[in-house]
Amino acid sequence: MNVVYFAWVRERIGLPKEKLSTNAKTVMELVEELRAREERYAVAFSDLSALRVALDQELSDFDASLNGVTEVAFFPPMTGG
Amino acid sequence: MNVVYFAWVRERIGLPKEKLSTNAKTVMELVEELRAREERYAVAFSDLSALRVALDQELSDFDASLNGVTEVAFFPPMTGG
Amino acid sequence: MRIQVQDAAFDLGAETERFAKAQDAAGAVVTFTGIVRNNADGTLKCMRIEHYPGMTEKALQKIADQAQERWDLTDLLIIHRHGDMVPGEMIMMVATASKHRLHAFEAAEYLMDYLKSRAPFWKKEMTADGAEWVAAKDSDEDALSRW
Amino acid sequence: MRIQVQDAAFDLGAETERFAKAQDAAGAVVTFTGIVRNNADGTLKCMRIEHYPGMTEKALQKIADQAQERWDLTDLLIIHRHGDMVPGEMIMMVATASKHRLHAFEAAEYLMDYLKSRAPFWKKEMTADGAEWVAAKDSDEDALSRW
Repeated sequence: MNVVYFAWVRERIGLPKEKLSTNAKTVMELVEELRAREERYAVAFSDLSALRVALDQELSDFDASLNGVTEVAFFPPMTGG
Repeated sequence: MNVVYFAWVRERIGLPKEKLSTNAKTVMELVEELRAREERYAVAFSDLSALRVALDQELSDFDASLNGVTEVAFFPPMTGG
Repeated sequence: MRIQVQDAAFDLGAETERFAKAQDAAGAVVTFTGIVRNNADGTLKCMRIEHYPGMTEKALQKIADQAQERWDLTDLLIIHRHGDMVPGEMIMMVATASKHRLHAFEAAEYLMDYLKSRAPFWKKEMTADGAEWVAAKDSDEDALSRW
Repeated sequence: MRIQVQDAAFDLGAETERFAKAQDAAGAVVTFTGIVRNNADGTLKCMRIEHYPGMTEKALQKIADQAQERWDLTDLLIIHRHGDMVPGEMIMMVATASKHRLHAFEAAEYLMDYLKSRAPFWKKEMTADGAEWVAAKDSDEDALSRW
């Protein structure tokens, strides 16, 4: 599974994307796995209300299933326009 | 007093402006005077709901006073933009 | 603030670019452009716009002043033509600039609503069948009630 | 309909002119332009816009499709830049065309409201004192509730 990070999430984790092998069934389970890996992940994912998630480039929710998903993206609320 | 006409009011009366001597104290009195003059005026002023009036280039009402007014304009509802 | 009433065509692109480039405090620029639209039968030859010289400028100035009082604008522009225009030609434009996009949008809508029903312009459509004055729409008068 | 996501600057005047000239059925064209605004202290050196290639185009297409379903539009245009921009540079523009001015205005506001909070762009401000990510505003999220 490809996991991609943008804006300050990318900066805190220190990389723009990575390939992961995971058994996580939902986004939340993936977040718990990441938090447990290293301090920088724990910091980046400390406040989920400040984060958004997209599954295969569609905005989604933290309780969504990862079934069939190939790309998960984490980023802060968007500030376009 | 200068009286000016625009759009179909101008076309029905047949002239864009005229100088009048009048004792009319209100716009309505002036309208009555004009209606009494000739058929083309009576026709142009037959339905006041289809007309607007400006006094010295400010939108006004048919019951407004003509005291101190030098230019009266009659025209249909505006269609700018 | 600039208000222009003119017979000549205006350059929408150049006016928009110049207006936006002059804004250093605003983050938001909104423009509205009115274009001569053909009628349903496609028979419109020409749109003639008559106006009331003198009153037109005063009425537009008043509408612009009211918009500036009501919204936090850093600049505004109104250009309105009179005379004869063929389908596709631009009749008029307004532009507003503000720090806040909602202010720029609302002020532009306000300018348009008032300009439609309170500035002394009258449109006449010339077709193959003759000429006819465009009737004012009740919906345009009603639009003023929202402000 | 045209949607462009690009690093390069765009020519607001030329884009606006081209868009308006292409309209023969619409009487109303509305544009919105977002410009890099300096901060209160005037210390902004550069605004950097990051985006999510692939998702950005899909998100803008979806927002545009929703606007076209909801309003009677004859055309619409979205251009959004990413990369580095200095104060005064244009970040993005939208343009809408309709027979009805209210449709053109509302659709442009809708595009802007959704683009602000639903298209994957992130702004970072670089000043003499360092760099800071622009926080999303609650008011931008709240703006969506009116549609």
